[in-house]
Amino acid sequence: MTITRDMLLAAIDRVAAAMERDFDMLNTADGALGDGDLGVTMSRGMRAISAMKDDLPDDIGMALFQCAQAFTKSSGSSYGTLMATGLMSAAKALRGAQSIDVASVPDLIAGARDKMQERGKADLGGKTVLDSLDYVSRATAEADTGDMVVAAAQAVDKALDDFRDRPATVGRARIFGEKSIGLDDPGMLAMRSVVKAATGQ
Amino acid sequence: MTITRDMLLAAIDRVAAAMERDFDMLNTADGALGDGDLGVTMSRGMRAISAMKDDLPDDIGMALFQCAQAFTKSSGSSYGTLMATGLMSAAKALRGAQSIDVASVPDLIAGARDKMQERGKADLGGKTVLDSLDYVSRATAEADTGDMVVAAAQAVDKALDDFRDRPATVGRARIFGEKSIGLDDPGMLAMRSVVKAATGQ
Amino acid sequence: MMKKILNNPEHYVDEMLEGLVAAHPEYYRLHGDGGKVVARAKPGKDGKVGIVTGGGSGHLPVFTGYVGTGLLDACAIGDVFSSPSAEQMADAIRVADSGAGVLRLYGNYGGDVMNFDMAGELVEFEDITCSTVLLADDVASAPPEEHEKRRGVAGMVYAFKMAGAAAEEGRDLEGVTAVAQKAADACRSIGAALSPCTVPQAGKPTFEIADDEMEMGMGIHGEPGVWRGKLQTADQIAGEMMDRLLADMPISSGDRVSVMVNSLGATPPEELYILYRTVKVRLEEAGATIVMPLVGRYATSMEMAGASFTLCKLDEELENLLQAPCDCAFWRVE
Amino acid sequence: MMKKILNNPEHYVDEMLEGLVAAHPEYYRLHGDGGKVVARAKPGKDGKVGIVTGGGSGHLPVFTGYVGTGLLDACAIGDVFSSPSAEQMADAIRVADSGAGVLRLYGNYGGDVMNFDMAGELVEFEDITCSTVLLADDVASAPPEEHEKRRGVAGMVYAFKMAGAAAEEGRDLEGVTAVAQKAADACRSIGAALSPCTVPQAGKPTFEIADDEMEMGMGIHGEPGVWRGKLQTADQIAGEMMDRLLADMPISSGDRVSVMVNSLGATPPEELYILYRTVKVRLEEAGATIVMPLVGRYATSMEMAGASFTLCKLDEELENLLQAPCDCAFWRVE
Ligand SMILES: Nc1ncnc2c1ncn2[C@@H]1O[C@H](COP(=O)(O)OP(=O)(O)O)[C@@H](O)[C@H]1O
Ligand SMILES: Nc1ncnc2c1ncn2[C@@H]1O[C@H](COP(=O)(O)OP(=O)(O)O)[C@@H](O)[C@H]1O
Ligand SMILES: [Mg+2]
Ligand SMILES: [Mg+2]
Ligand SMILES: [Mg+2]
Ligand SMILES: [Mg+2]
Repeated sequence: MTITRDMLLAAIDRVAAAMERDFDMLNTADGALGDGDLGVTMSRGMRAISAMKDDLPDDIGMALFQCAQAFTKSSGSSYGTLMATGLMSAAKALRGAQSIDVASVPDLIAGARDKMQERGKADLGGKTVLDSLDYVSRATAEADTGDMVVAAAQAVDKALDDFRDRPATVGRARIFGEKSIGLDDPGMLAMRSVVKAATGQ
Repeated sequence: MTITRDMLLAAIDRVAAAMERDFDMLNTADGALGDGDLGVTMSRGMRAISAMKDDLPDDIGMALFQCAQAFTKSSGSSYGTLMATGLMSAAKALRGAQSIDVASVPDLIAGARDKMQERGKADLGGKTVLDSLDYVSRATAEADTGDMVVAAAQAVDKALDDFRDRPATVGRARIFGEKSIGLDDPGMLAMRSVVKAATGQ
Repeated sequence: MMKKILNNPEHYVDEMLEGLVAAHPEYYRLHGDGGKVVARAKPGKDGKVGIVTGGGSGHLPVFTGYVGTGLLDACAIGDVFSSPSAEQMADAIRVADSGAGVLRLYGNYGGDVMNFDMAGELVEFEDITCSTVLLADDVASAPPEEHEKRRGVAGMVYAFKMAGAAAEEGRDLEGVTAVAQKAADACRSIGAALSPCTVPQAGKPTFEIADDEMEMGMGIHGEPGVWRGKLQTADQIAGEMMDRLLADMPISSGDRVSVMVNSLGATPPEELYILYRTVKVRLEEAGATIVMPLVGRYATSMEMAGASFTLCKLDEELENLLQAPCDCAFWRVE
Repeated sequence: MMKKILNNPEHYVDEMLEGLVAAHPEYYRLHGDGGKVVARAKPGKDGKVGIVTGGGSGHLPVFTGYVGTGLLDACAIGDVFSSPSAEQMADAIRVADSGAGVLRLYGNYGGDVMNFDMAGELVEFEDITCSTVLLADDVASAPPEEHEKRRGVAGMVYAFKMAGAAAEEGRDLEGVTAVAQKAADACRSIGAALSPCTVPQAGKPTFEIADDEMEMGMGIHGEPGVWRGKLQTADQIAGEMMDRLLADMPISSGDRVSVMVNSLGATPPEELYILYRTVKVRLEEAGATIVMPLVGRYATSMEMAGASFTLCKLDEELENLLQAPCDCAFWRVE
């Protein structure tokens, strides 16, 4: 099973639409534990990607590289930079490819997670987007290729459930300390929206 | 009839005591139409004069000159400078004298009024200490020397009554405009206390 | 209410001066026993005309801060928003005099005028010749017909600079006084206040204003302005301030003008720069060339929020004096 | 609530930069299409090591203001209290490079670190060599054992100055980086906040605090400090701040130290000078000689009230670099 360029473009459309839909939800969630700009960051980034969608090269690696740049250009917020970092990591692995082998997805996600971890200098378990990606990469690795889509969607939910009652220790949310207990991490919420939209769930 | 040096020293004691007594009253009155420091200005000035009282020269002119200096040194507020200006005017007129001829009092006060008017560049009728002095100089000029003391005391009251319902047009009180109607000018209140204490009323 | 960092409010000014002189001994020294006269640490050349100013505290860098080379020689400082005494002013004049006479250059406030006049009489006996120039640049404080009644505000910084440069050049008292008068006549200012400051000894704000209000033309001690109303946008505020200044002192094509966009205290430079955009457009529309714009905190009221604009119309002489070197802890021109 | 002078909050930073560059074209110019990179109007000598910084707006003169001779070459500016994008930082690095490499010198904030790292990767492809020094001088933000987690505050002004002077002298990237690191290591800061500021786009104060309260150790964006309690006197506040700084970086007899007494915005210079008295006494008690004390607004949070102290322990090299000439619209050393 492979993910084609067209499938990728369709996924971009779905994620972009989800980010418009979740604009307020993400801003509000980030407002409770940070500066309230996560909806702005995500919608800006996805709008920039949508705008250049038709001109994306056939080389999937190059295409993802340009998607990464859309994020580095449109925002200085942490999440945009982390998204760009993750996309760049996948871009490097896919340079020259015209499609993505589904079997490589768990590794691509794990690779993105690792690069993002390096970028953000934060440990796993800190209640961030890294934990969502970690859950997704493991769940997809354990699933059959046919079930990966469902496994990924379940993983982003499970990550939220597992971390909800733990305190944030990373990023702006860190300064809220114990007050962050019971509140979802905005970055994990955003990744849930991204994963579900990308996988069409 | 003459005012001797001893009479002058006794008057200084009475005025100094009155200024302690009226400290809050004058600050409050000035607080309503200005910066609330008139009690401070008057008590500081009179304390400075009291402190050097025993060393005042016999020459009444010189003595009044030193009293004037006590005011220029102890305060930068308008009233202190006006007091100093009035005292200096009398000091010049009395240079070399050992006592004051009561008959000259209306002219001494008129002279002080004029110098203070020059100093403050304000017209008579502006609801200030100048109006009090104007009333006193005229009332004493019209009175027999024996009645001057009573005439002076009545004049400072009458000045307050006549101006109470007019707006202030001079000094900080000016910015209160119409709101100053009905309120006594703090400088006129201070002059009433000074005149009544000086004349022992 | 704005919060203040202080000890005993009665000592606010003395402690401020103590710290000022301790931090900048190369610029300032206290003179006399009252402790409220600041003089240059390095006195001017012998035979230089002295320039003194004075006024209430709470306006740093005005007044004290501008004691320095190419600026003022001495300053008498009063309590917050209160005139210094005539004796202090006389002391400032004495220390500023090196035989060539002393210009008294200060803002048009009743108490200050009385005291500087009195101080002049005090030093007359000591054969010190004094001249006087009053700043009366606040267009909101009286109509043009009564311009001599106007209050003095930030325009005095231009007058300090230009007169200071003229004195440094070696001009005589008459010449320095003429420059100061020309500079004072060339300046027009207006302010807009957003929130008050607190006078330490009074312990309460200088005025009350609603959370969504501003006051156009308010004086630096909270003197009433020309209107109070809803807080406007930066462009509207700047536009009206420029309208009022240009109505009072028309600018024609080819004029050379310096402009000061001054924070009254709390308003940050970010917002001054937002205002400056409009100032520049309006002056350039009028055909003027802007010379050495001053954007910052030049004349303040402690932590008052708001801004003032000052236009200073230049001729060749004033422009050269503006650009001459000067040096104090708050302002340096090379 | 503090009132602000602005138009559309979304345009606050763009309009601020427009005004800054319009007012000071001799110092600053906008670079690139994003409009949020400021570079020196007169670029440094060819072959000079470039120094860039970056960070959120709202801290003038930090960061943008310190672009100038003997200071920084370029700065990437984000929205108020938000990191600039990695692309803007890359642009700042590009314009600062004249072949000798570029030092990234900025405060330790998560977003800024990620973006500057990313920017470094972007310019790596263009053969620009970068080095990094992070300021982490706020002693209230983490204990000494975790000093690398500390936030960067006003100490960065010393690092800008010293690294800038080293680059101006012609040292190479390694040399300039070493100086910056030494300066960063020599600085300790702490702040005390009295009232918040308002982020234009958020439209509400960064934190709430009662009328009679202060917070010791609060960060410049309102990050929690070490305690919140009744507003203390100036002497108490200064005493505790000095205690905390000296506990973190002991000063011994004979040490030479520069000290910055910095207003967070609204607090007027009058009050900084009141604080400075205690700073001076404490340093002199410890036997230190104070070199070039800086009292004023060097690193702010718009109209936040409060003050910060920074101690910078000097060796001969740092002292010479501190006193070397520099020039920008906000600071000039001769
Ligand atoms: N250092 C980090 N490492 C991993 N994830 C991080 C880090 N910092 C922030 N995040 C994630 O990013 C989210 C916040 O993103 P964003 O709103 O863009 O941050 P900011 O506006 O503070 O720059 C957090 O909820 C968290 O999931
Ligand atoms: N220019 C003036 N001419 C005459 N009297 C004046 C003048 N200015 C003030 N006064 C008088 O002084 C009083 C206020 O004195 P004071 O409180 O010392 O003034 P301030 O504190 O404003 O300097 C007024 O009530 C008025 O009587
Ligand atoms: Mg955010
Ligand atoms: Mg953000
Ligand atoms: Mg008064
Ligand atoms: Mg007074």
